[in-house]
Amino acid sequence: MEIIVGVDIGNATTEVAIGKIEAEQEFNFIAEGEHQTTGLKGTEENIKGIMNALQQAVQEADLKLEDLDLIRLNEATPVIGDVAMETITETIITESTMIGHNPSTPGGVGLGVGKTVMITELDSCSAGEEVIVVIPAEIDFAIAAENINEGLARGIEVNGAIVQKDDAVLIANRIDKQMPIVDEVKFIDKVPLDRKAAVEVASSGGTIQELTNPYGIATVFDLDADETKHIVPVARSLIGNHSAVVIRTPQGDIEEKRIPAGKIIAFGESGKEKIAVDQGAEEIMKSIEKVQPLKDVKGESGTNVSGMLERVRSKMKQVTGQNLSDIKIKDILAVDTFVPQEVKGGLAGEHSLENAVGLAAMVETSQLPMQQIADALVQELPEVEIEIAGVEANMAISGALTTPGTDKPIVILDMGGGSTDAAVLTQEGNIHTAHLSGAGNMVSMIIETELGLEDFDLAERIKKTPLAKVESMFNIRHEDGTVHFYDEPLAPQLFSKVVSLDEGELVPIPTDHSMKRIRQVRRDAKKDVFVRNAVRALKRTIPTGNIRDIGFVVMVGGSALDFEIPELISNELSNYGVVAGRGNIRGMMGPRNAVATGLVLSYLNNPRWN
Amino acid sequence: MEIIVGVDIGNATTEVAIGKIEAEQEFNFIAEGEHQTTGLKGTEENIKGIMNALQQAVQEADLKLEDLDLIRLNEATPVIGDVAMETITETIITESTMIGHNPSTPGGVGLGVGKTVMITELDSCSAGEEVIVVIPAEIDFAIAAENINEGLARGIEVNGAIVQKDDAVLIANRIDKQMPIVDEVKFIDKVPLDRKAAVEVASSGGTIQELTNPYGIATVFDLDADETKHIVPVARSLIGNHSAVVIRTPQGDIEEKRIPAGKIIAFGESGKEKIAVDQGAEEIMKSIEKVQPLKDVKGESGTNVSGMLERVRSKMKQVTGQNLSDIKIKDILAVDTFVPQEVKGGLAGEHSLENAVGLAAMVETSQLPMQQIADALVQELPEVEIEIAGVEANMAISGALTTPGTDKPIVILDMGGGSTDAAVLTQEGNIHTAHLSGAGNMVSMIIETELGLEDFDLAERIKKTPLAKVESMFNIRHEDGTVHFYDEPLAPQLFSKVVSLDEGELVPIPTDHSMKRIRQVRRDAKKDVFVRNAVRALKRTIPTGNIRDIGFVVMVGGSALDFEIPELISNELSNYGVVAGRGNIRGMMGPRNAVATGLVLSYLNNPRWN
Amino acid sequence: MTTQNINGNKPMIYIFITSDYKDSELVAHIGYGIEEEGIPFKTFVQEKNNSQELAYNAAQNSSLGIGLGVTSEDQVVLQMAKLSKENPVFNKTLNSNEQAKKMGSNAARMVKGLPFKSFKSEE
Amino acid sequence: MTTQNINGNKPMIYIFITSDYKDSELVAHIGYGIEEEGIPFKTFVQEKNNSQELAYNAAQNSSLGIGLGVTSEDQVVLQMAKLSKENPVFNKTLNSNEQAKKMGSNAARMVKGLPFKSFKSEE
Ligand SMILES: Nc1ncnc2c1ncn2[C@@H]1O[C@H](COP(=O)(O)OP(=O)(O)O)[C@@H](O)[C@H]1O
Ligand SMILES: Nc1ncnc2c1ncn2[C@@H]1O[C@H](COP(=O)(O)OP(=O)(O)O)[C@@H](O)[C@H]1O
Ligand SMILES: [Mg+2]
Ligand SMILES: [Mg+2]
Repeated sequence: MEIIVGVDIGNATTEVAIGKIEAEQEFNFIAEGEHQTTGLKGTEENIKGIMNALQQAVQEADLKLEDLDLIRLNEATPVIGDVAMETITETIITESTMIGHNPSTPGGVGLGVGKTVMITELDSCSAGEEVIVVIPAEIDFAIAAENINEGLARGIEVNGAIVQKDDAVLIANRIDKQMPIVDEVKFIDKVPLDRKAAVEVASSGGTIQELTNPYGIATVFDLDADETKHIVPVARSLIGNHSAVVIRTPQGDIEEKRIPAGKIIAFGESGKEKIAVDQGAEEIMKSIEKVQPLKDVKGESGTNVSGMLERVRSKMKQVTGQNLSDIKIKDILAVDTFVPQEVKGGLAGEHSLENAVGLAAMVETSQLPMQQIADALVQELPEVEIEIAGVEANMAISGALTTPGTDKPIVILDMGGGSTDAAVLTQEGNIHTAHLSGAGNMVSMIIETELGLEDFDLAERIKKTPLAKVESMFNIRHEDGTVHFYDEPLAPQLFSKVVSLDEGELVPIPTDHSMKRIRQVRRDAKKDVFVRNAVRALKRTIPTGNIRDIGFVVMVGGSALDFEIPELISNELSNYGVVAGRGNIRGMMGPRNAVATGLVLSYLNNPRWN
Repeated sequence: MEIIVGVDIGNATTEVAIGKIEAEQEFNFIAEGEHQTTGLKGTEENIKGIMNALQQAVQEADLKLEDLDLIRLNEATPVIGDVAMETITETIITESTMIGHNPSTPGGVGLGVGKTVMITELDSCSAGEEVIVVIPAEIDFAIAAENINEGLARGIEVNGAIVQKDDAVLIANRIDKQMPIVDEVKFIDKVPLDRKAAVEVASSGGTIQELTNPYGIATVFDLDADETKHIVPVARSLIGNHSAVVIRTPQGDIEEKRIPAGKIIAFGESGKEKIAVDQGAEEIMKSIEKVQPLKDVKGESGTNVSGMLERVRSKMKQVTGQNLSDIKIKDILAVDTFVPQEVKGGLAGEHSLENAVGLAAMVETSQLPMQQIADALVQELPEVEIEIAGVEANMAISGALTTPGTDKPIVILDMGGGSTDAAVLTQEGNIHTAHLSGAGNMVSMIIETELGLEDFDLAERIKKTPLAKVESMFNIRHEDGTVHFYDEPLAPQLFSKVVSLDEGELVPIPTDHSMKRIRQVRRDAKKDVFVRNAVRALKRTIPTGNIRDIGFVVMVGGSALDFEIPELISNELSNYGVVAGRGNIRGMMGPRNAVATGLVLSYLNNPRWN
Repeated sequence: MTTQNINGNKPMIYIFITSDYKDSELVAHIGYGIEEEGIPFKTFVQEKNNSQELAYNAAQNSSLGIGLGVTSEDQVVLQMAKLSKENPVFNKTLNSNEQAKKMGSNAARMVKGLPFKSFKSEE
Repeated sequence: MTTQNINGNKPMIYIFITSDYKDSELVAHIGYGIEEEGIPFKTFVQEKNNSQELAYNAAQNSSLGIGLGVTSEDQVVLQMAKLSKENPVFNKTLNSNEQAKKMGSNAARMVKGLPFKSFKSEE
């Protein structure tokens, strides 16, 4: 045997390493290959991806497929992970009691109080009456301004205006008295008429101060103590606004209500726990902890969550052919997140960030479907010896230890797309493994949800690359503040947009979020999933459960390529005195190729000489 | 008696309210006045400020001083608060093992490894040698580039450069090979020569990935596991950098050390606790809690903290004439904060945010020095009856209850400059008070420290007003993202600066901090002091200690004028079902004039008819 | 081409139109859109030209570097000083005063660095 | 005044100098300061004029709106297109090549929106 090949079939990527035995005791790695895994890992469709990766590798090594002597496949235990998102709160405004959409160009400034009157009815008001005029789209702004001036001349105290079109500044510029004007009120017909209302617009760059204060609203509407208690949620919801309207509708309210999102039942060795998803991630994880180790998880049918739980089971059935009832969900990760939703009962299309729960689940099996793949490979390459080699975790550890500076006791964190897999090699030489749900796909799902993207690929892109803002036709400003100038003008549609930098290409992000916000969402999603799971993984694999009892943590897999994730994890682990960082397989491959490398190395420890 | 005046002498402001009895049962407030308190509250110097405030008020009422019938002074119990800052950590680089100052214009890109060689010694290198050239200020960049090219032509592998002047891009543009170049290295003479070094510069807008990874440094320097453990702090300190240099000096290190900052001793009813200031605010507050209620606090002499503790005692002695030994410190507030400091042993003037502790302390006394002020007032206004009226807390409650929408059970939070004072009126009609250290001055001190301002007035300004960034000669962008255009060009020195908006005036903030950072520091300082103290105050005054047992919280005092503080507090208290907001005395005065108003109202409850 | 920088250096968007649009409602509504966004602007009647030329010239002269050109058949071009004449920001035939107002808003939003209004949802 | 916009619309800082500064080290160092900051620039020899005029014209012509003027006695003015001629950003007599380099850096930093380098600490 001279040319030994390791083939690692991952959920997303198939990797290959080729080693050559030059002489007794002399061995060299001579080439690598990589291709997207074709089909579900563990099924015959994988062959295509394997052949592609092999072709790449033999080409790099200047060999032919027939030159290969031995191909070792990983003894992969399939792990299938999936994610789902459930929105658990909604915000409802009753009786159209407030307008809080914060339009970008309100008019005037100050606080105005009066009775709401349709501008067409201004004639029927008498001198001395305090009014707030309501101006629907049918009324031209110039006519509206004229009408207001006529009313003012007649002695009517017009103190503010609520406008349907984006006309506030136009009207403010044409009336004889300064007053606060809130515009872009889409559902103007829902504004209660003949009611006392307060309109407030802050000065340039500031926030309103009266309508965000319960006692300010109490002053304006002469409320007693009980009525003031009732108005608190309205005041709070307006904090940070530049403008707002509050209307005196005594039963009117803004409420955040929980949306029932079904229950999940976690079965453990010692018992079971039922938990409502709308209790939030913290409660869900607490319940899960009570019944560790998990035996299975079921969901209440008809919810996103239960749909996802059944999906992972079906996918596994596809791979192993097992009965659905024999497929068990062994890990759950719940993360609290936000999703922008339209407020119900809003007068102007107000949006609010509602609570949501992201849930990742994972199934694994002890079945070994690799034999059919090995058989198929034999068909493709009759001249090459094919064998299924050691346990995946052992191969991963062996490969990871080729990272300079590592030694046992060591934990390998394999951070993929659907699951986070961990393996520990203790000082005594024992190996323990754990599979956890929640990985790259969950990070992208959270980014997609929190930014309201409805585009998973875009979320993946935002996850993987730093941001920039297009400041002018010729320059962008990176998220770190540095400026980059272009020789040629950028496309006009990029102007003012936040962009994702993809290998020199600027991909516009079609939302109104600031660069700062998108960056925050990106980093928080990575922390919530991977820093959490790094700690969970270490606690589960290390026999003592004490992170201080290992020396080294090596991160491998696709998500270890991320430009931020390894640092976020090493930051967290610094408190425990561990060395943590992105792997560098064979001092050159970065976090990739650990298992393939391990497969080759493990042969060398036990060679069969021809 | 017809014209009744209430005079409230505060630590910072003296306020006046004038009421007129029109007929039996008919009464009106007719004027207000306000002036900066002259001298320490409770001393005869206060007269000047009182007379000024009275003048304002009588003018507004169209009266003369002689028309006043009765002046009621608050029975003020002096409360004196002060603040101090103590830095408790420092960062030290030993053996010049790294350069992490992150200059704004490094050159080239990538990772370069080699032995450090002075550029003037490049001649003595042989072909095939891997070097990093060191270029001091004496070498013109064009010459340096020539020398590097000559070396490259001779076959020397020049892989990177470390440059003293801001010349990296100039050199990179003139050499024949792309390599990473880090410049602006102030102390170039401290760069160890003849050592293996790694230079890394990230691509545009990105962060370095190799030198922030312990295994990356291990790969570059071929470190074993122990040496890799040792290098972890260096790697961590470089996270987020755009460029960096790491030099192989085996004992070299970056360490964060605690700076001994003395101890404070807290004396309580039940015992005493000694706590080292460098343990941080959380530990200090825990120790204080153990010995509640506090009887006194002493500091170890020679520290900033002890100096401040003695200062408050001396100030009180000035007011009351008591012996220093009879003056007790009754409350402490410690806040964890940061101060930018230069790293010791740095090669390029690196800065780091060191931990610091902000400490506020407060003394109060039961002495009543108001009589001398009353006597002096009698001299000034012989025709007016002067009396010292009720307890300050009672007056504050009475005045605060004129805020629309309030009712008992109610807590008044008086948020001043030196202390936060609270008074509760229970459902049963009982009044309890508490004085806490930590208020407006502490907020400004924290802002000043964290931004490295060394200018308390500027910190006060940053505290009180929203920010904007000067984007061009004609427009600014507010912190809320809105844009404001000017007709006339702005002064050139404002260009690119973050400014504080002071009544239309743009005051430049002379630091390099981003607007986002300054805003964060401002808001965090307000939260750390006032949200903290609001909760402490409520728990101390409410007899049950349970915040849910009161219905209303009214915020008064100068710091209640703040555009953010009342919202931050009401946000926190929303969890407890309380109505909280800025006071609106008599439905028109905002959070001012509570005590003065209460003084007048309390006479009406007990009038003496002539 | 004359430099009509009468107002000194005060930053303004310039709208160049041909004489047939002198009192048009369409041009007035472009102005309303800019006014609502709070940016100053000025309209100038120019010799007959296509809107691309007009917009380009307006952008070069505008101290904000933003210009609009309006000519026959309600064709409006929004241009920025540094772009080439053939590749303006917008080139649109306007169907209504509302669309004209949105075009004005977008011209102002370029100055303010805000996202454009979409032409899709019409009143 | 001729428009020497030979490079089309590529954004650049313009440096206008009088012929006596044609090969001067001072002007070269202004350029080095701009080059280090990564902004393109071009130098043009102009007819005799004071540096305030030169800088003003350079700024009007520069597509970035940033111009420098250098003339006799090492007097250098840094100007922005929208400021009045009498009130430029900087008007300084340079004492050294290092100061010239800083002036160039500051011109570039105006473009990048970064704080200026101080002239206080000299090498
Ligand atoms: N450059 C990158 N930065 C961040 N994440 C990445 C990068 N490349 C791949 N990923 C993520 O890695 C995950 C796939 O990891 P991989 O190890 O290939 O999966 P598996 O182990 O299941 O084959 C996906 O979530 C993908 O988004
Ligand atoms: N507009 C404002 N915004 C924020 N803080 C303010 C404002 N005006 C005054 N302050 C703060 O109020 C404090 C003084 O409060 P005040 O009630 O006058 O003090 P005292 O009760 O001691 O007389 C100072 O810390 C000052 O910075
Ligand atoms: Mg508007
Ligand atoms: Mg540089």
